[in-house]
Amino acid sequence: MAFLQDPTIVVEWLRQLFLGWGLSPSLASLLLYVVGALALATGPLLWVIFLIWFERKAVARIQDRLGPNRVGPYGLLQPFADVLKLLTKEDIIPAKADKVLYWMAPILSLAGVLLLWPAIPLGKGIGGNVNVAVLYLVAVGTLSTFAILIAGWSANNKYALLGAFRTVAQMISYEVPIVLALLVPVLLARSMNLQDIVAAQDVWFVVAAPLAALIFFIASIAEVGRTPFDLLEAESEIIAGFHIEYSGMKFAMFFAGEFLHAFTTGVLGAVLFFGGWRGPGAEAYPLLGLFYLWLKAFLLYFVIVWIRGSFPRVRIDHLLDFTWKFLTPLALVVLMVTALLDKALAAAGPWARALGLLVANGLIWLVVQRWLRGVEKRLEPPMVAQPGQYPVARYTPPEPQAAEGD
Amino acid sequence: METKILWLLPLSPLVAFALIVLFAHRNRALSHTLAILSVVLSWAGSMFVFWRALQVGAEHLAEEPFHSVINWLPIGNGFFRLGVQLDPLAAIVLFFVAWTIVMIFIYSVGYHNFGQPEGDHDEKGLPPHGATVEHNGHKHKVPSIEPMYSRFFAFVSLFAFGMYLLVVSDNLLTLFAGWEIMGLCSFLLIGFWFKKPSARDAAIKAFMTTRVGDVFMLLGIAYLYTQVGSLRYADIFNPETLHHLATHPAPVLGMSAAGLIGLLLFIGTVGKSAQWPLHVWLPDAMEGPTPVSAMIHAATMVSAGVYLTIRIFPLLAAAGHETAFTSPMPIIAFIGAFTALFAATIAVAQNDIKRVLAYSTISQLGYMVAAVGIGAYVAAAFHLVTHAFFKALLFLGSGSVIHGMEHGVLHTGQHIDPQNMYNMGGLRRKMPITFWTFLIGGFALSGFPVVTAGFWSKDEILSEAFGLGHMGVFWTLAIAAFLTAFYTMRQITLTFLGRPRTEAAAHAHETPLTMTGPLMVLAVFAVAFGWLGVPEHFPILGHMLPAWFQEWVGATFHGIVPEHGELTFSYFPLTVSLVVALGGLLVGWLVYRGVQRADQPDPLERVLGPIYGLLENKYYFDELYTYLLVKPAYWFGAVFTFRWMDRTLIDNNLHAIAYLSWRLGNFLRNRIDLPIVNGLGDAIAEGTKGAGRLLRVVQSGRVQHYMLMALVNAAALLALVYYFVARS
Amino acid sequence: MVTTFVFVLTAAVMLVAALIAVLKDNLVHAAMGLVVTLFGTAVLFVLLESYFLAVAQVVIYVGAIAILIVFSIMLTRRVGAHWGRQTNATWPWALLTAGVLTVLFALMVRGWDPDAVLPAAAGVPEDITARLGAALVDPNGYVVPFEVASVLLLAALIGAVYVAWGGRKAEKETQG
Amino acid sequence: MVPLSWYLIVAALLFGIGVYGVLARKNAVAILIGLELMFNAVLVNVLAFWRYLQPTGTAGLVFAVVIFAVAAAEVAVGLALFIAVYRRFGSSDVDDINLLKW
Repeated sequence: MAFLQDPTIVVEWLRQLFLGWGLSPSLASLLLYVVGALALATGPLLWVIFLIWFERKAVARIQDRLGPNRVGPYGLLQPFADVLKLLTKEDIIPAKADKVLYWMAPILSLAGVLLLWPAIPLGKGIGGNVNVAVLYLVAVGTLSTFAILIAGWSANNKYALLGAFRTVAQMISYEVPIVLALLVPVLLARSMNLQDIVAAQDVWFVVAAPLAALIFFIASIAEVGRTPFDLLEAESEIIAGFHIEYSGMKFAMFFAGEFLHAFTTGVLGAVLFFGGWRGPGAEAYPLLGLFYLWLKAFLLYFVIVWIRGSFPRVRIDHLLDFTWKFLTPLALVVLMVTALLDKALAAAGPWARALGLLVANGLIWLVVQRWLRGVEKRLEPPMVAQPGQYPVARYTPPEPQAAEGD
Repeated sequence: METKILWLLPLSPLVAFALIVLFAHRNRALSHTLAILSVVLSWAGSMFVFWRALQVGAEHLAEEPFHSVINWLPIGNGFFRLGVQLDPLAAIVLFFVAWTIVMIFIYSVGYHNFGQPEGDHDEKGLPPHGATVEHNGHKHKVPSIEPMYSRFFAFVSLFAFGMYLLVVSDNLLTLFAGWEIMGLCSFLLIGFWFKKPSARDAAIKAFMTTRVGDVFMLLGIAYLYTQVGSLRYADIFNPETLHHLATHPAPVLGMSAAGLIGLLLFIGTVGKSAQWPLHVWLPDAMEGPTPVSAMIHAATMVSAGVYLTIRIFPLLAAAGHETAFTSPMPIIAFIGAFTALFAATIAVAQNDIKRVLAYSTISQLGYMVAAVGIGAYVAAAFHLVTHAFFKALLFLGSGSVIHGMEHGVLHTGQHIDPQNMYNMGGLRRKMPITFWTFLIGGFALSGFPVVTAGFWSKDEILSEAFGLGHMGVFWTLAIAAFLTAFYTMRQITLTFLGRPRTEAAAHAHETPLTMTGPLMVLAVFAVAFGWLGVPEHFPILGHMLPAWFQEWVGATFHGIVPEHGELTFSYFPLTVSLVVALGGLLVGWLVYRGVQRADQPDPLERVLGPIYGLLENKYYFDELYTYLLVKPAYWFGAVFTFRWMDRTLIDNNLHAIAYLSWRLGNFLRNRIDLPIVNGLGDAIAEGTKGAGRLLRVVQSGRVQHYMLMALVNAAALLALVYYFVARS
Repeated sequence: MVTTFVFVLTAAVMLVAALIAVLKDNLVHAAMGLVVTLFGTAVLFVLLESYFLAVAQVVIYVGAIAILIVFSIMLTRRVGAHWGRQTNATWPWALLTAGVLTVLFALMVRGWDPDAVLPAAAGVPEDITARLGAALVDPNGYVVPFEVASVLLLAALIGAVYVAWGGRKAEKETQG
Repeated sequence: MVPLSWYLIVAALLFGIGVYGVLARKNAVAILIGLELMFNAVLVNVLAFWRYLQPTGTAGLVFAVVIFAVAAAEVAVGLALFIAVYRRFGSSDVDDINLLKW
C-alpha cells in the first residue's frame, strides 16, 4: 500500500539495488536517469497503438462507417497488424536523397514528441519537475519542425519540399499564439514549473482564462498539423507532403509521432488548463492523479479527433491570416487584460479572481464577435481564390531557373 | 540726477547722427525729425540742469559743481578719468548753446527748402538751383530742396555733440576732443557744397588754419599734463597748483610755466576764434550754408575759443600776478584789441552781407579776448553770451534776406549776386519780420543804449578797461565800437531801407515760419539778456535790476583768481560808448541812405581813396599768406619732398632693393624651389600614387578579405598583449 | 565525475559538429552541424546551472535561427544540385589566422589555475531565474539594456522585411 | 567540478573554428553559420565566467540575454540581405559580390 501512497519508493529501491551492486552514487543516479527515460519513452509509444485504433474507429463512426473490425474484437488488434506489415515492408530510399538527413528526420520527429513528456507532471511528486518547463515545451516543440523540414528536403522531391515549406511557415506562425497563450497560466500560477501550475489550479485555469485555453487548443492542433490544419500532408494538393517518399518503419515513426503529438497536446491542455492530475483523492493516492490526468487528456484528444472528423481543410493563406490577423492579436489582448486584472484582483480569493477574469474574457469575446461580424460583411462574397491570383504563390519557393545562378 | 543728465546731454545728438547716417538718410522728414528731436531733448536736459543750478546757487555751485567721473583710459598708474562737470560758467554757456542750437536746427529746415519740389538739374555738392513748377497755366521757378538734406542734419547733429561735449567736460582732454570734432564738422560743413571750388578751398583753408592753433593748444595741454599730472579743472585750478605753475620757470621766453601754458592754449583760441593773425579762414567760411555760418562761425564754435580762454583765466591771472616772469596777459589784450579794430575796419568795406557779419564776428571776439586780456573775464563771458545771441540772430536774418533775394532772383531770372547788399534795398516792406528782428540784432551789435543786450556787455568791457587803466585797449575798442555801429547801420540801410535797386529785390518776399520763428525767439534774447547784467552802480537801472550775471559768473573763480578792487563807477566810459554807438549809427545812415543804383561806387571810396581798396582787399592778408606760407609749402611739397626726397632718394633706394630681391627671388626659384621643393613635392605625390597602386589590391571589395585583415591585426595585438601583460 | 564526463563528451561532440559546420561542402549538413553545436552549448549551460538560458538557447538558436538558416539554404539550393567547393581562395590565410587566434586565446586562458579558489563554491541560488527577470525590468538593474535590445530587435525585424521585399521588387524590375 | 579554464579553452576553440568558417567559406549562409559559432563561443565564455566568478549575481545572465537578442537581430538582417542579394545576383557566393572593388 505504501506504493499507492508514494510511488517514488520504487526509485529509492532501485537506487539501493544499484548501490548494492557497488556502483558509485553518481553513476547510480545516472543509471536511474536512463531507466526513467526508458520508462517514460516506452509508455506513450505503447499507448499510441491504442490511439491509432481509437481514432480510426471514431472517425469511421463520424463518417458513418464501421472502421477496423476484423482483427481481434472490435478490430482491437488492427494496429499490431499494421505495425507488423510496416516492419516487414521494404525500406526504399530515393536515389538522390540525402541519406543522413533522410535517416535523421523520422527519429527527430518522434523524439520531438517524446521529449515533451519529461516535463509533464503525472501526479503528486511523480513526473517532471522542471524549473522552466513551459519554456522547455516550446523549445522542444521546435524539434518536430526541424524533423519535417529535414524530411521534406532530404527526400529530394518537389512535393515533399513544398510540404516542408508549408510546414515551416505554418509551425513558426503558430508558435507565436501558443507561446502567448502559454504565458497566461504561467502568469496566473506565478511559475513556469508545471507542478506549480497544477498546484495553483484550485480553480481550473480554463475558468479564469477560457480564451487562452481556446487559443492554445486551436494553435496546438495547427502545430500538430491535423485537420483542419493538415496542410503539410494535404493528400489532394501535395500528395502526403513531406513524407511522400517515406515508407516502412520510417513512415511508421512519423505516423506514431503525429498521433502521439496529438495526444500530448491533450495532456498539455489538461495540465495547463484543466487542473492536471488534480481531482478527488489525488493528493492521497498519486496514481489516482495519474488516472485523472489521463482521463482529461483523453477527453481533449477525443475533441481533437472529433474536430478532425467534422471540419474541412482550410486554405493555406486563410491558415496564416488566421494566426497572424486573429489569434496573435487576440492572444496579446488576452494576455494584457489577464495581467492587469490579475494584478488588480491579487487580494481577492481564488474564486473571485477566476470569476473576474472569466467576466473579462467574456467581454473580450463579445467585442471580438462584433468585430468578426463586421469582417464577415466586408468579406462578402465568400473568399474564393480568383483565377490569376493564387495567394498560395506567396509561400512557394523561387522557381528553379531563379536558382540557375550558381 | 543732474550728473546723469549731464552725461546724456551730448549723447542724444550723437545717436541722432548715427541713426541718420545709418538708417534715415533716405527719408528727409525722418532725418530732420531725428536731429531736431535729439537737440530738443538735449535742450530740455540743459534747461533742467540750468534750473537745478539756479536752485543750488552760484557760490555753492562754484564750491562743488555738479560732477561725475568714470575711468576711461588706462595709463601707467591707474586711469585717465573722464568726467562731466557743471560750474556757473559752464552753466551759462550751456544755456545759450542749447538755445541757439535748437533755434538754428529749426531754422535749417526752412533754409533748405523742406517741402519744396526737387530741383530741375540739382546735383549733390551744389546749392539747389530752383525748380520749375506748373502753376495755374504758366510755369515759373521756385526754390528747390537741398539735395543733401539728410547729410546736412547728420553733420550738424555731430557738431552739436561736439559742442555739448566741450561744454560739459570736466577736463581739458575731452574738451579738446569736442573741440576737434567741431573742427571736423566745420570743415565738412564749410565744404558742404563740395563741387564749388571756392567752398572746397575755404574748407581746406579753415581746417589748415585752425590746425595751426590746435597744434599749439595740444602742446599746451601736454605741457600742462607733464607739470600737473592731470587735466581736470579741479586739479589744475586750485591755489597751490596754480602757485606751483606760476613760480615754476618755463624753458622759453622767460615765462613761467603757467604763462607758457596759457599762451599755448590761447594760440588754440586764436585759431578757433579767428583772431589775428589766424583770422583769415572765417570770412571764407561763409561759403557754407548760412545756418552753419550762424551756428558754428558765430554762436558756438568760435565762442568755444573764448570759452576756453575764460576757462583758463585763473592760469593766466596767476601767471600775470607773478611779476618775476613775463606775463601773457598783455599779449592777449593786444591781440584781442588789435583784432577788434582791424576786423572792424575791414568790415566797413565789404559788400557781401555775410562777409560783413563774419568780420564783425571777428572783431567782437576780439572784444572778448581783449576783455580777458585785461582781466575782465566776467565782462568777456557776458559779451560772449549776448554776442552769441545777437550774432546768431543777425546771421539767420542775413540768411533769411538772402533766401528772399534768391526767391526774387529765381522769379525774375536776373543773374545777380543775391548776397551783395548793393543789389538789395527796400526789403523792409517785403520781409517785415526779418527786418525788425535784423534791426534788433543790429542795434544790439552796435550797442544801442539801454534797451539792447549788446550795449550792456560792451559797456561793461569798456568801463572795465577804463577802470583798470588800460587806456590803449580802451581807445582801440572805442574806435572799434564806432566802426561797428557804422558798418552795422550801413548794412541795415543798404539792405532794408530806401527802395529796391533790382528786380530781384522788388520780388523778394518773406520766408517761412520755420525761419522767422527762430529769428523772433533770438530777438527776444538779444534784447532781454542784457538786463541780467546791469552793473549795480549804473544810474537808476542799477538799483532796479540786480547785477545777477556778474555775481553768477564771478562766483566761478571766486577765491582762485586774485580779486581786483571794487571799481569806482565813472561816467566817462559810459558817455564814450553812448557817443560811439549812436554816432556810428547816425553816420552810417547819413552816408548810405543816398545810395540809388546797384552799380554805383561806395561813397567812402571818395573819402578814403586808396585806403578803401586796402580795406576792401582785407589788407592783402590772404595774398601775404599765399606768398609767405602757401607757396613755400607747395614748393616744399612738390620740389623738395616729392622730387628730391621721394623721387631721387627714396625711390632709387627702393628700386635698388626691389631689383636685388627680384634677383634673389629668381635665384631661389630656379636653384631651390624648382629642383628641391617641387621635386620633393612631386616625389611625394608620385610615391603616394605608386603606393596607392600597390595597396589598391587590398580593396578587393570582398567582405572576407577585410575581416581577414582585421583579424590578423587583432591577432598581432593580442600577441603583444599576451607577450607584455598576460605572461608577466 | 559524471559532470566531467558529460562535459568532455559534450565538448568533443560540439567541436566535431562545429568542424562539420565550417568544413562540409554540403551546406545543409553544415547547418545540421551548427544545430548540434547549439545543442551542445545548451548542455554546457545546463552544466553551468543556468537552466533558463539553456532552454532559451534552444528556443532561440535551434528554434529560430537554425531553422531560418536551413530554410534559406534550401530556398537558394536547387534540390539535388551539386554543391561544388565551398571554400574560397584565401582559406589557408583564414586557417592561419584562426589558428593563431585560437592558440593565443588558449595560451591566455591557460593562465587560469585549475585549482584556483573561485566564488563558484557559493553555488547558484534557487531563484536565480526570478532574480534575472527582476533584474531585467529593474530601473536600478538592466532595464535600459533590455529595452535597447528589444528596440534593436524591432529595428532588425522591420529592416529585414524591407530588405527582403525590396529585393523582390528589384528582381521584378530587373526581369521586367 | 570542471575547472573554469576548460570551458574557456572550449570556447576559444569554438571561436577559432567560427573565425575560420567566416573567413574561408564562400556561401553567405555559411559565413552566417561561422558567425553563430563565434556567438556561441562568447556565450559560453560569459556564462562560464558568471558561474565561476559571480554565481549569485545576474550580470552575466543579462549579458547573455542581450547577446541572444543581438544574435537574433543579426541573423534576421543577415538572411534578409542574403535573400535580397541572391535575388539580385542570382548567386549566394560572396566572391561574386565585389561591387566595392577598386
